[in-house]
Amino acid sequence: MNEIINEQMEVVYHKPQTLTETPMHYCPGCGHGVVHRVLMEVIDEMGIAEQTIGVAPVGCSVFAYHYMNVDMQEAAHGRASAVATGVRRVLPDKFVFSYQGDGDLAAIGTGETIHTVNRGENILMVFVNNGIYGMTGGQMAPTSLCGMVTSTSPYGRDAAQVGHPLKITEMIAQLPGAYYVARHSVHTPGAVRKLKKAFKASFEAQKERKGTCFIEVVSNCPSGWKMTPNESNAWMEQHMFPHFPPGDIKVPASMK
Amino acid sequence: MNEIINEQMEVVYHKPQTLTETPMHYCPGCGHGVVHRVLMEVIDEMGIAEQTIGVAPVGCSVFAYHYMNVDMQEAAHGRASAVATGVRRVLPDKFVFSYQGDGDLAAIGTGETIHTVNRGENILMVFVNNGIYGMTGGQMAPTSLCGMVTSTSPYGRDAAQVGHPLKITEMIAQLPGAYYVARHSVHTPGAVRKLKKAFKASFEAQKERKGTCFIEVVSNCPSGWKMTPNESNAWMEQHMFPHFPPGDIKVPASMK
Amino acid sequence: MPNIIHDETPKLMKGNEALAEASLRAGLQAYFGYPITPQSEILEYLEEQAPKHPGTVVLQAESEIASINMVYGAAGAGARVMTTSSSPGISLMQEGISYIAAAELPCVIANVQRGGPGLGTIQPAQGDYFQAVKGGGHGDYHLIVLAPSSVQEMADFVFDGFRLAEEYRMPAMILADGALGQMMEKIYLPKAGSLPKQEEPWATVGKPAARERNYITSLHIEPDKMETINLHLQDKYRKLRKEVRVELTNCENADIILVAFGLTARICNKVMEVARAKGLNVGVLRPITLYPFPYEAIAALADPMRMFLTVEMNAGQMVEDVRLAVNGRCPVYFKGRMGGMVPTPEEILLEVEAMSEKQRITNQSAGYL
Amino acid sequence: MPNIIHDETPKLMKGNEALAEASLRAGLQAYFGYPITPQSEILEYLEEQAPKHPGTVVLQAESEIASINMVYGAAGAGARVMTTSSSPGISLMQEGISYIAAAELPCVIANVQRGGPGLGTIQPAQGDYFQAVKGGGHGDYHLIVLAPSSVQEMADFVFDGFRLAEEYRMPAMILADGALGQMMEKIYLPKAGSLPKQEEPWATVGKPAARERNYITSLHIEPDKMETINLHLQDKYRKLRKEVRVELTNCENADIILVAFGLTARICNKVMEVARAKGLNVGVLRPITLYPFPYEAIAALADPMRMFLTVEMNAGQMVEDVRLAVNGRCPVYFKGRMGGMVPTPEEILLEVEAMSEKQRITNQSAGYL
Amino acid sequence: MISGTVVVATEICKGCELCIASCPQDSLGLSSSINRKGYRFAQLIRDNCTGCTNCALVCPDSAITVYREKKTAKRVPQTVIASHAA
Amino acid sequence: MISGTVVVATEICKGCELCIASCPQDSLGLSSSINRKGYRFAQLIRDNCTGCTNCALVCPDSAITVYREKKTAKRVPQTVIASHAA
Amino acid sequence: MVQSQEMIIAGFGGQGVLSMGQIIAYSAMKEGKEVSWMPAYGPEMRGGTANCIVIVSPTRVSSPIVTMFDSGVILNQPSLDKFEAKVKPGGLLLCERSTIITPSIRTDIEQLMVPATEMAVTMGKKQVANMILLGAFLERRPVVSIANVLAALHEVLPERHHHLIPLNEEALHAGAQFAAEHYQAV
Amino acid sequence: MVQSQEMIIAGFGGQGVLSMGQIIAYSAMKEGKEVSWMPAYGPEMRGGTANCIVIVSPTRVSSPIVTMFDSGVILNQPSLDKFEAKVKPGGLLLCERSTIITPSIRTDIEQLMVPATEMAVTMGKKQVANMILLGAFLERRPVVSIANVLAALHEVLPERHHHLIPLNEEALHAGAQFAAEHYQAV
Ligand SMILES: Cc1ncc(C[n+]2csc(CCOP(=O)(O)OP(=O)(O)O)c2C)c(N)n1
Ligand SMILES: Cc1ncc(C[n+]2csc(CCOP(=O)(O)OP(=O)(O)O)c2C)c(N)n1
Ligand code: SF4
Ligand code: SF4
Ligand code: SF4
Ligand code: SF4
Ligand code: SF4
Ligand code: SF4
Ligand SMILES: [Mg+2]
Ligand SMILES: [Mg+2]
Repeated sequence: MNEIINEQMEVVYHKPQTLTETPMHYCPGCGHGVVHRVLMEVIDEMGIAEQTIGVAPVGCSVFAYHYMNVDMQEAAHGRASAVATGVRRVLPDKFVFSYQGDGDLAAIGTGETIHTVNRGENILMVFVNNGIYGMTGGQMAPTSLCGMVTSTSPYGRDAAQVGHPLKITEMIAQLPGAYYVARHSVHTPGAVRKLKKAFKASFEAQKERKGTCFIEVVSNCPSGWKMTPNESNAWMEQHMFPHFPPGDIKVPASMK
Repeated sequence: MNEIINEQMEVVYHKPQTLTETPMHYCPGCGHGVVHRVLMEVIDEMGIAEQTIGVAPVGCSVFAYHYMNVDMQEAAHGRASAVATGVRRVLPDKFVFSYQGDGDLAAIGTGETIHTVNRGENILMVFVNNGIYGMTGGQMAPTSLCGMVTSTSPYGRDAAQVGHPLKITEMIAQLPGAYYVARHSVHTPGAVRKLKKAFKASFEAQKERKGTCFIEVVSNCPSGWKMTPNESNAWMEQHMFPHFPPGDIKVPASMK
Repeated sequence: MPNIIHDETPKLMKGNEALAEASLRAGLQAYFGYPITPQSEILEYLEEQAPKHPGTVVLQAESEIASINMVYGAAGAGARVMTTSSSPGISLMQEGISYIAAAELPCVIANVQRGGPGLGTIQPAQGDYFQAVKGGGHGDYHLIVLAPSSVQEMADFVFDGFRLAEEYRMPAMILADGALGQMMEKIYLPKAGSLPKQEEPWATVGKPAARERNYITSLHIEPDKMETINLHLQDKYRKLRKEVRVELTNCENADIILVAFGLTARICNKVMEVARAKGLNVGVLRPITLYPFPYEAIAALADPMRMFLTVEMNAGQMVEDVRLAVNGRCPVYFKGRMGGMVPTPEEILLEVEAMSEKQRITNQSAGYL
Repeated sequence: MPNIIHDETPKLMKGNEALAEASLRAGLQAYFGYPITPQSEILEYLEEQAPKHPGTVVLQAESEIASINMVYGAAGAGARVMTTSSSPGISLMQEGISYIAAAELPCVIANVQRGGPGLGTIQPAQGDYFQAVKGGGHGDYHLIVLAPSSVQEMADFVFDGFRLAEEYRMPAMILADGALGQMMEKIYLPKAGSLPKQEEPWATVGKPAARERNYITSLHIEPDKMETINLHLQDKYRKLRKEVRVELTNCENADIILVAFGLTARICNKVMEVARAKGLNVGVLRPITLYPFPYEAIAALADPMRMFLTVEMNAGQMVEDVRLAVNGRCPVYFKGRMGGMVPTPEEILLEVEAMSEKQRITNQSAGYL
Repeated sequence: MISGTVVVATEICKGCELCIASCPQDSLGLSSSINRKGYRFAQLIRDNCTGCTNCALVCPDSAITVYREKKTAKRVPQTVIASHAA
Repeated sequence: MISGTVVVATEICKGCELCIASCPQDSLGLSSSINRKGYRFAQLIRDNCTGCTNCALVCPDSAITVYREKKTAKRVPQTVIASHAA
Repeated sequence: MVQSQEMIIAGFGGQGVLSMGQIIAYSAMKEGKEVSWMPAYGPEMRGGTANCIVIVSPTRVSSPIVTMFDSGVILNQPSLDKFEAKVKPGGLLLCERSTIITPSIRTDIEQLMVPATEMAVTMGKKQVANMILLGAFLERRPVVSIANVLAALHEVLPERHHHLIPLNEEALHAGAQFAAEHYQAV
Repeated sequence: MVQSQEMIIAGFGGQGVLSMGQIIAYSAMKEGKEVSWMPAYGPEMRGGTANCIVIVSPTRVSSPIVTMFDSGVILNQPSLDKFEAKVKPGGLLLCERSTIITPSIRTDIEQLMVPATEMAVTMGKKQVANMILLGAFLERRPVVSIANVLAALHEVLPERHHHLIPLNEEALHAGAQFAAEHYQAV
């Protein structure tokens, strides 16, 4: 690299140290990669890589432990927040995060999600909502939009039969255990910067044992949605955002 | 009986026909008995006993099928609403209700509860919230109040450790699938009359396939609370009602 | 072998799709399931076909636990109902399966196995034999367990599964694997309408004034009553023994009998062919019903002049039943691959050759290893 | 027999409480559990005692599934952790247990069994033997399974369980029953501090710059890798065989050997006494570790001049392992009670008397019935 | 005041006293004897019952049947005793 | 305008084009050749990069390193080629 | 001294049947005997009934659950209905008199009706009725000595309840005396 | 006519490798042969790769999963890297030329590089590249006849795509012709 950059140049952006060199298995343009990177950037900047334990369950991000250079646990489908509770309770002074998809957190893991937040477990829950089961090949998720065609809603999601897309983030925000709840995205540089702030604020709160911080990232699944990455981002803005509007959902006074 | 009542008297209240003659196993003064009776009264009055299927899971009301003279299914702990979904889907023209305790519906069954309501399953969910696990001997429930002493919170429920009492009814009321949501009690004649109306309205709505009706009954557990029945009702009014206030929570325009 | 009427022209189909299509032709009234590789095509196929079958409910549940409990509800209401999953998902259903067995509800459950334990791999395996056959849930109960070894049987066994489940009022499991689910091969689909549904006077469909209420339960709080229920179940399991199915190929005069089910059985058939061509007297015994297990058929062949080689895609599970059947009368060897690996005919042949060269050793040492 | 140091004076304690108190004395760092009869006293006792043990986490989870996954998390973080439940709750944990076994995490799980299947009764039973020993979850894995037969062992086996679990990096199950959980008897509690904790360099406690990150996983997407993991597990299970424990009473010269574990074993001891008084030459063999199972000890006694009678509170589960051990060398009979019924010494004695009168029949017919 | 009366199924009653607390007329009290289940049971202790049904509405065991004078009927004296019928 | 440049790890890049769409300068385009994974990869197609980092922020594969002229340095011509280093 | 005894103690919850059983088991353990105490558990207790099986034996107790008993201490009618037939011929059936509507008509067992509640009320504390019954029982089946029962109470009762021990002692002796006076052979 | 063949077809998703395999299997089935088609499944497909194993046999297929192949049809470099060594000596390795950076240097197998994409573009429809490869393959390993492939296409393609059959036919023949012209013995 060196030869091409002359000495008047300085690096203004590079991959965070706490991302490993392992190439990610994600499909081209998949938001998971960005979320991973942003999370690791924050951990780098806060210098807490050595005190952090992450938990990711089954879902496309099941291999997160290959990419995130912190101690990690792979959890059963839906149970990341229970596993994170186990870690949190026995390591009260460390930083703990979970990283879950929408199929995971809002379908099979609904019970664990709600009770973890209700207990106010002092963890950061990262919730990547791409409105689909990515890993298993594009089935309908609890968050799939009405009319959305997936491999298990081939004629479009029919709310009369299977219900409306679940806004679990709004639900858990009601719980007293939820300290800070926000919804972000990673489809523009601006969005990425905001997400980074939210992660940072969450770890700061965790240090002070404030309770659960819950950050939803509305994301894409170009493969599952059968679109190019740029199309998927446009579709996301146009269709996902009206139902899952980005922004703060619950912000403690101290953070405002 | 006849000999003692002269012919100028008429019966103005008797036990509903659809309650069996089997004496109930509930502790003296337990609200379950009243809820059972009110439910059967409504079924009697609507003349739908022959079209009704009930589902009750483990909990003190596990023997409901001995008392309610309708076709019934006993469900696994927490799964009544999934079982009721199974029944409902294959018998779309019948009346289906589930009858669950707070340990059941709001702890182990949280996921099923939320997704059943989110799908708008066309059933009546009866949720008897006595703030405790009655059947297993008085352990803390998700709905136990802060400071409440139970066999698993011997020093009183500590919200900092286990979270605040869960207002699951308010949570599910947010879901589009929830058509009619209300909280009642059975500790006074007036409360009983209101509950009866709510059950009736729910079955009427079910006939028109409006979606999920969800009726919470804040109730007592004299044994678990270690009080006399009348003390327990007073305690309930004084301590449970502030956190779980009776009243309508979500009422469709057509019902108002 | 029961009478299933088949289409005259074959189709090329995936095992998962064949199973799904067969379930519709078998008069499926409800399916509840949750995606998991390598069997998600079943739900996908059914969702796609559902509009063509207006009476049939197809619902993606929020989890496997919800699925199996929806199955309980629908079966209790008298519907012909099915769920499918793969290993980890089936583990989650164990409480529900125990309830269904105890409440004597008929249904079909398919396990398209993948390599375990834990999250493991998604490649084909047979590591859930014990779970399926000995009972992964609590208490003494059994499932009818059918082990298909071709796409054809993936379809046919749905018919057999429902027939047996309804006749004996118990759940039937189709114990397949990822290869059988994912592969395409030639299949003659069973014709629709050839599986009549029996009366189910016990179902909870609303109680007419004329009959006592029905209730579905597995609770019998007095242990003597619960023991009666258990004795009744055991009695039923004894009656079920007449449904044992096993496929014997060249076993009568074989020196070495390969015992294998499902995918491994067809691999063993290949081994047998090659071995016979080499002059080795090899037969194949394929249990088709894993429960009830063909103990008698194996016992009848357990002759001191023979050897058995059990081949499985696991660390040695069915081999215990083979040994129970043989009961010490001849050596039983085991060859297994694990975690999603499929044994090749070549490696099995090596074992066979080693066995045939080896002096026959006593059961003593082949015993409990 | 490992070295546990005990108090000098006895206490009168419930089995559940003894187990709970022993876990604290064993240096328990975390307990996660959910109420279910007949074992809720464990959680209740621990909640009550927790303030006296500031380092110990005691948390009532929202379900058994949450419990077992919290155990996974805490064990992965290097803590000495336990959960307990009873039959239906243990069924719900099967996926989690398979994950824990596959990820090689040490922990103790107690199953205070009740009568199944389904909701069943809450009375004592041994119907979860297969689930515990053959693996109720998916894939090839095993638990260390210890079967206490007294309140004393309810306590002691917590120590043994943690010791073995940590040494072999695998879950240990204490397979008790409702009677052992609920009854009080004399017990000398193990002294605190006698169970050192090993280094756990694999635990996820935060990664110092100096080492590679640790990760806990059971996922190995390439089947050949997953097979390696499986072979490693199988190897470990072979090593574990040196931990077999069995109690033999009067077996050497016995004509009839009663084989039983847990509560039924002590009933069999009573039968033996009465039978010997009547001149019948009866012994008792009690497997203490159900996995690893004492095949060798049984095989060594499997002499054509003897008969075995396996007694269980189920429909016949451990008897299969006894038959595998005996391997046809002498008849194996079975006596079982189910659904929460506890066999009486009298009814077992009747069986023994019938056996001793009966002509010895060939294994052939005693076989696979 | 309307005249009414109640009949308590004394072998069903568990003596929880909820009916007693809910009676606006204070017409009810517990028996001094116990039933076979060991409970003292509810019984009328005054003859001022109006047949308002309050007691029956709160009774968890549906042990109470309430009677009221027919609107058309003229009032006659009556004796009320607790019935032992279940 | 600040002068900057980017280096794309071409064997890591999956050619998703998100960086291309996010570049306010339209400085990026896809290569015509493919990498070993079969993807055409992102590369600078103009020399007007300002080093704004937008592209790097949206890159899911962290394939982009961004350089900017040091504030103190004076501008010199530069050649930019895509690096094949991962 | 009776060396071994398999007994059932049964009544309503709150009558102290479980603790009565524990006291017997604990004192017997202190005397070096083998003991087991097994409560009925589960929702049958919803009905308000409680019972426990206590076994005292010179040798290890085999099953803590037995179905026929050497003796029964019965504190209410439902328990009498349930356990009357479970007392072995020649066994002892000891009942709290005021709770029994239909007494047992068995003649092959020793029976004793103790007006324990009445006596307890007279003594000023209704709660000691169970101790009166225990005293009566031990008079008829001395599996442990009353002295050892009192020693046991000292050990198991929390300090703040020790002032009640004299009352318990009085109750035990009153029960024993009643039993001695009302001896009725089979 | 080749009676049996165990082959791997591998490339990126979207190149039509799975359907190429299905066409072979279907036509062979129609010819009365036993066939199996086994796709690689699961998250390895995330990377955008796809492959299937096709087995054609006169007798029942034993395992649908084999690890050594009689032939390989390879449509990208990663697949070549992965499967090059899995072709049996004497087998056939057929590659789409434009996707291959580092060709195989094995000399114990028959190799053929087909510029299928180029040819397809010339023919006006890039999507028929897989048919060109199929034509080339069948020329070298005639497990089914091209006529039967076309008949199969008639049956499996939905009516609305039947207008594409002539183009496919052209592609198949072009591939076959290329293979015939570039025959290279081992
Ligand atoms: C018990 C169980 N059920 C099902 C699965 C299959 N499965 C794996 S990931 C997944 C859902 C993935 O969707 P999501 O959580 O939204 O993550 P994404 O891949 O979209 O990022 C499912 C159903 C499993 N591994 N375990
Ligand atoms: C899987 C499983 N876990 C636990 C139990 C034990 N159990 C039975 S009922 C119950 C909770 C009862 O509480 P609730 O639902 O509030 O009903 P209540 O008795 O208070 O009316 C529990 C934990 C069980 N039967 N099954
Ligand atoms: S399937 Fe969807 S979520 Fe998964 S890696 Fe591909 S694009 Fe991302
Ligand atoms: S334990 Fe509580 S909820 Fe259960 S019957 Fe008794 S009072 Fe009612
Ligand atoms: S009916 Fe009314 S007045 Fe009469 S006893 Fe009942 S509550 Fe009292
Ligand atoms: S409310 Fe019913 S059960 Fe309670 S005392 Fe009155 S009559 Fe008896
Ligand atoms: S740094 Fe900014 S200007 Fe330069 S290529 Fe990236 S997005 Fe374009
Ligand atoms: S965003 Fe990253 S992966 Fe995508 S094209 Fe640009 S450099 Fe390549
Ligand atoms: Mg998703
Ligand atoms: Mg409750």
